[in-house]
Amino acid sequence: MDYAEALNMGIVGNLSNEQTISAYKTAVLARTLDIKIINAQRQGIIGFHVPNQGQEMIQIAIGMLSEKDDFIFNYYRDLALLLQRGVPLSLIFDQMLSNSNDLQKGRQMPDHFSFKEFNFTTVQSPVGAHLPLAVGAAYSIKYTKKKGIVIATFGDGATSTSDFHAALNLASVYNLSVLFVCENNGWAISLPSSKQTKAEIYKKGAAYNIPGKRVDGNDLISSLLGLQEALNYVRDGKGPYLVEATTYRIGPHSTSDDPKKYRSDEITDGSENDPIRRLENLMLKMGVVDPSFIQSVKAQAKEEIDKTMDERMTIPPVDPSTMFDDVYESPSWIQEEERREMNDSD
Amino acid sequence: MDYAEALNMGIVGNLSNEQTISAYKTAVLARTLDIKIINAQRQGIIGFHVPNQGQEMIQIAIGMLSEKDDFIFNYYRDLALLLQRGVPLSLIFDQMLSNSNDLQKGRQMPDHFSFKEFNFTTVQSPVGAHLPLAVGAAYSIKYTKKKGIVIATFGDGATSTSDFHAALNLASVYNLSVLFVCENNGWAISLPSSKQTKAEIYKKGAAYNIPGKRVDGNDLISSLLGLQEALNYVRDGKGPYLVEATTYRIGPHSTSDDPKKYRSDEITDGSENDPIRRLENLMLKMGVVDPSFIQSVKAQAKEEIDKTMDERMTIPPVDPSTMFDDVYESPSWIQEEERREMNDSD
Amino acid sequence: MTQINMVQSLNKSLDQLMAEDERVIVLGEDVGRDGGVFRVTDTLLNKYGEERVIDTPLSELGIIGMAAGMAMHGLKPIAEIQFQDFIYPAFDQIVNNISKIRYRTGGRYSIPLVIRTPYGGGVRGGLYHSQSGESYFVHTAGLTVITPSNPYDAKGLLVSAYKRNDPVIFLEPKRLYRSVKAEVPDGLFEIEIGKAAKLKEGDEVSIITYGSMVPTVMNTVEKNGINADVIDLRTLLPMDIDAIIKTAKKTGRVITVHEAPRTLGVGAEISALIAERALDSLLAPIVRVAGYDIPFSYSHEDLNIPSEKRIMSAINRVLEY
Amino acid sequence: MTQINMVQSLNKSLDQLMAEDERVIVLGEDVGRDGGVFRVTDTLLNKYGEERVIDTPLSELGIIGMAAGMAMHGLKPIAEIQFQDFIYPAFDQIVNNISKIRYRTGGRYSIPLVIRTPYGGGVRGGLYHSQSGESYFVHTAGLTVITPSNPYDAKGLLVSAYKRNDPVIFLEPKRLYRSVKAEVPDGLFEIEIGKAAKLKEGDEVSIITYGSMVPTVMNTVEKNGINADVIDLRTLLPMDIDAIIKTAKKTGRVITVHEAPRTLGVGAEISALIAERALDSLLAPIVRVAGYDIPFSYSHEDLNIPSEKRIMSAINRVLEY
Ligand SMILES: Cc1ncc(C[n+]2csc(CCOP(=O)(O)OP(=O)(O)O)c2C)c(N)n1
Ligand SMILES: Cc1ncc(C[n+]2csc(CCOP(=O)(O)OP(=O)(O)O)c2C)c(N)n1
Ligand SMILES: [Mg+2]
Ligand SMILES: [Mg+2]
Repeated sequence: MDYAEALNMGIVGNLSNEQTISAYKTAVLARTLDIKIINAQRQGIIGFHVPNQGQEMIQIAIGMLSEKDDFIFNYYRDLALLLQRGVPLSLIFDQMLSNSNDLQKGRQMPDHFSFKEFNFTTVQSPVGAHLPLAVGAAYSIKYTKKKGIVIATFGDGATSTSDFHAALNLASVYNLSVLFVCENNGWAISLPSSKQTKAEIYKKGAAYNIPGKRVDGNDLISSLLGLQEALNYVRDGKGPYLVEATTYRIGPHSTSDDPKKYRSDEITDGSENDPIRRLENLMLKMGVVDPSFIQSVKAQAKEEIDKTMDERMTIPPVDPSTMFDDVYESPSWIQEEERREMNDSD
Repeated sequence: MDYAEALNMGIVGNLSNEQTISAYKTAVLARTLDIKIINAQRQGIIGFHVPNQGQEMIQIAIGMLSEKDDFIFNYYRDLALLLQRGVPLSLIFDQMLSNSNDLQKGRQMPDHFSFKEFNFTTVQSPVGAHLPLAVGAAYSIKYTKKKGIVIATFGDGATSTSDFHAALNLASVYNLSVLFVCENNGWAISLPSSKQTKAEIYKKGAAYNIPGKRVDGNDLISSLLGLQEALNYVRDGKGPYLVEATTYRIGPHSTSDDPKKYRSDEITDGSENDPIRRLENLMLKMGVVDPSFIQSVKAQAKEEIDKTMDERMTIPPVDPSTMFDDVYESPSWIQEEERREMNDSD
Repeated sequence: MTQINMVQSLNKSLDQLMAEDERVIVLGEDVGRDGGVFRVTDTLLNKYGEERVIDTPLSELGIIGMAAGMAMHGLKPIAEIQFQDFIYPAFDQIVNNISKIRYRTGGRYSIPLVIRTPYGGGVRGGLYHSQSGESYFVHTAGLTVITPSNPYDAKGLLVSAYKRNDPVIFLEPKRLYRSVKAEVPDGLFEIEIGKAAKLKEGDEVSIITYGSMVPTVMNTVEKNGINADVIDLRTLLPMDIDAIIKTAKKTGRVITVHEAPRTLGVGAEISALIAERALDSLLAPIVRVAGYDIPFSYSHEDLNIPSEKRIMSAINRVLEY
Repeated sequence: MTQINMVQSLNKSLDQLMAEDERVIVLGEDVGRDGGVFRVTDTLLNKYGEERVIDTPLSELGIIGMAAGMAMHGLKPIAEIQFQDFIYPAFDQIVNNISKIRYRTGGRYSIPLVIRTPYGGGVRGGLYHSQSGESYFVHTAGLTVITPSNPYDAKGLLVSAYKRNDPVIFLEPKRLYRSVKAEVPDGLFEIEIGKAAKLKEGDEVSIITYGSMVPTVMNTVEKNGINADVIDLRTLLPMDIDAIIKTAKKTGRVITVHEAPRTLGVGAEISALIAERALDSLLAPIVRVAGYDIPFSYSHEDLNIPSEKRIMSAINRVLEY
């Protein structure tokens, strides 16, 4: 969406300056955090990371429009979404560092979060496998007449999985309140979306009679607009809805990946088409903020992140003997025996 | 399609009288065979059967328009399709009776055929699992520049499987020559199609950018017309195509099923809306045949089937010691040892 | 108490659990109107309505994945997979999601889900209605694997499975659905998970079995007057290690019997546990009587299921050793 | 002959097979442009083009199902599953289709398909990039399961897998991809499927292992000067029964070592085979050193993979028995 057009349509007017600024702050925080983590990974402090850069705007839009009671079944590349829904940096670092404060007891790779208090359920590596769970959660909400809906995010690659197919069909058959948001960042590791599928992703809902819509996921306003329409539909109990947010993975697939083997970067950090830069330009143009404000937001983000990471790094690692817990509600004799065996061999 | 309309459109004119009569004969043969098998099952002569009744017309249309070189990945309810492509009754009985002439050595349940000479690949029970194989075969045809295309049939239930989703996406991505024909008989055991999915099945291609079309699968002419259009597309190398043939399962799901628990029969054997009866009426109305001809076709079918079954029933059963063959090209020590163990314990 | 068969027992148990606990949802293919192809869920739809008895589309992945999501969010789903042979489209959900969600969330989410499914031969179902796939689940930490061998245990174990806060694979030996009757208490009761049943006390040989093979083993032993210790494991994961080691030490001669293929069948684990912990007590090789390492041929089903004869020849082998 | 690592060896072998046989097609996620996330298929796309080196959509089911269809119809696909942990969406195709098509068609169709996939821990991959799922395949008759432990075997076994007219699960120990170098002949050669390698002759204890654990076992034995018979199974299905029984009879003391969880790990089958066939030769319990029966925790990967210390303590246990 063209900003001038948005302005003419009076859309930006619906968004208060504070909201825009707050969204911008989260975006900068997410970007700064991402860079910090990548550096920490290079230094061997953090084991692994799937960079979030480039996908902040659609995630922040989801965060802004989601409500507290909504259950979020996100995927591994949703750092900005976590921040927007209020997950504290400290908890994020605890997971990334697998320290003894990590709610998951250090069991999952970085970026595989679960924050129950924020209704972020649980991230797994197998692509798409959370989608049927999301549908089950929506069934539960409907059955127990609880408030809230389910929002599930996933990549373009996930649309090829069996889980995607099963989940969309079931959500439709039982008319469940699930907003499916595909963050189409153009790539599944080295596979361009054009080879993932020959259909436009937002049209895949047609196979289940689920309405679909594409939004410019690199643009906060376009994202908000499209999501709002979809969310109205879902919250009204009309059934599931599929949003395709076109976006772009600025970095490599993960810290183990070398994208030079398969692509030339089309959008880079800080360039004119970087989604954060675009929001910056809009705010400047509209006189919402001035350049010095931008500078201070970035400086503050950096300071907060540096400080938090320093602090979380002092927390000791997880006790290895906990590694036998939580296989079951209480360990069977097998885990108990193996725990003893491990302790003995120390 | 209304027959008068078809006549007006000059469509029936494209079909010679001989072709129509031959199709009719196959339909009667299939129906008569089906009834024979059900009776044999009741008497304990044949172990199991999934009745074909009601779905003959779309299957015969596929058989008529398929070519010798085409590979058929059919499903378990395709008796009329086998007959139309020339599989001899004797081979069908050998499989249904699991006698020592059965090409599959008695290993599969009745109706789970494989007739390599007729390019009928292999039927399994798990619904939909043949669809990715069909795509691989089409890849092979394309790669080796062989003649022919792939035709895959399946039920409405199969559209919910993971295999369906994977197969259609891959066929589309690699632009493979696969005609997918869904025989939507209204039911998946006790589940009506309306609860299987909220979309119209022929529209499911949209998720993969595959064109789709619905035909009246209970009507030979409508089936031929729709299939021809789809086949032209596929044979021209334009990629896969999805045909939904609406049809109706006249009998129970299988000889183990009691449909009274979940439905009242909408179409019954021989009633005015029975697809065979409809073709009969058309031929009579058009003066292609007279009632005595109809009678003689039915009598001949019965005679041929009775005779063949009597004959095949004299063939001895499969030798049990073959049960250890074909797990591998040559048995490993495990199968050899187990074969010896079995023989010893006799 | 009247004599009922396993289908009746399971049906009644489901009915009682649904009556007692609104969180219980039954879902699967044909479980509603049709009452399940084996009639285990008969009449439940009429009693509890479509919201609680769900006829699902043809997607095992969808059934188990959706049920897991329900279980994570306050419900107590009991899913049916029509035949155990058809569970594999959901295998990723089982191995990578439901068995690991408690662990990977640090114990903050759990999956109290029961997956019921008929297994084993005996209905002339050929390759795809006869498999005994328990090994695939027993190798998967995080799952609990149960199989009853009679109508009484079916109820007690199903109730315990329902009470468990972790995913349970509940394997129903379809061959025994209607062939065995027993008295089953009307009320709900539990049988401890992880505890085997001693079906017969004896000194000369131990036979360790479970599920569908239990009646065949008992017939063999009784007809031939064998002085055998017979153990019905009931829970396959975690297995009752104490019962296994105790009987091995007592008789020194052990046979395992199951229908699943021998290679890495549950018998392998039993042998290994004994060879690790009771070697010195052994007086004879541990002999496995099992299904063959072949697909389950339609024509020769009876030959693939361990017969009394094969069991007897194993007994003789260890007794004469 | 120069020293190369396992990735180089596999890459070269694939290259040679593709050069020699036009029917060979390589397919999987990121195998083309990217050359595979571990670079095993590097440069193949440039050499053989998009028709033969296929970057697939994200569907393991699709990869294996489509490859099976190719194999049924004249091609020789070699599919890659990016991590063994992600193979389960295709499990139904593996268990119900590819392992049974020869059997169910009476031997009239076959599936000459190789499925390569990296397995095991060692890349800090947590629950989902570290699993050792071999048991799921070893329990499945119709499959052949292979795992090389060094660059030389990788080539010989891959060539044999390619020649086999049946589906092969080819498990590549990712921890050894680059850590071990060896001389590997330039030309194509075969290593017989079903035959174990004797890595070291000894009399006092037998250690049976395979794949990723081989170097750890060899280090333990060499550092501690253990007089051990060390066997690298190489093929897990069918296992080399002669080699297993022979070594058990020779030393009377057997240890099995693998990374997969203990319960129904491959060690269980080895124990059971020995307890059935060589009981009288045993001088000590058969001890299993294995991964724990837990998911593979990200933080404690090193503790879950059997260490030299754990192996040594098992050796001591059986030697001192
Ligand atoms: C079932 C499965 N197969 C393969 C992988 C390996 N893998 C990890 S991420 C990824 C690509 C995912 O692409 P997409 O869904 O578009 O998400 P993105 O990473 O682009 O955000 C692949 C193939 C996996 N994690 N799960
Ligand atoms: C994967 C799988 N799940 C369940 C079944 C049990 N089953 C056999 S046929 C059937 C219904 C199939 O319906 P449809 O695809 O419409 O074909 P139809 O039988 O109506 O011709 C079911 C559920 C199966 N065979 N395979
Ligand atoms: Mg992507
Ligand atoms: Mg149907």
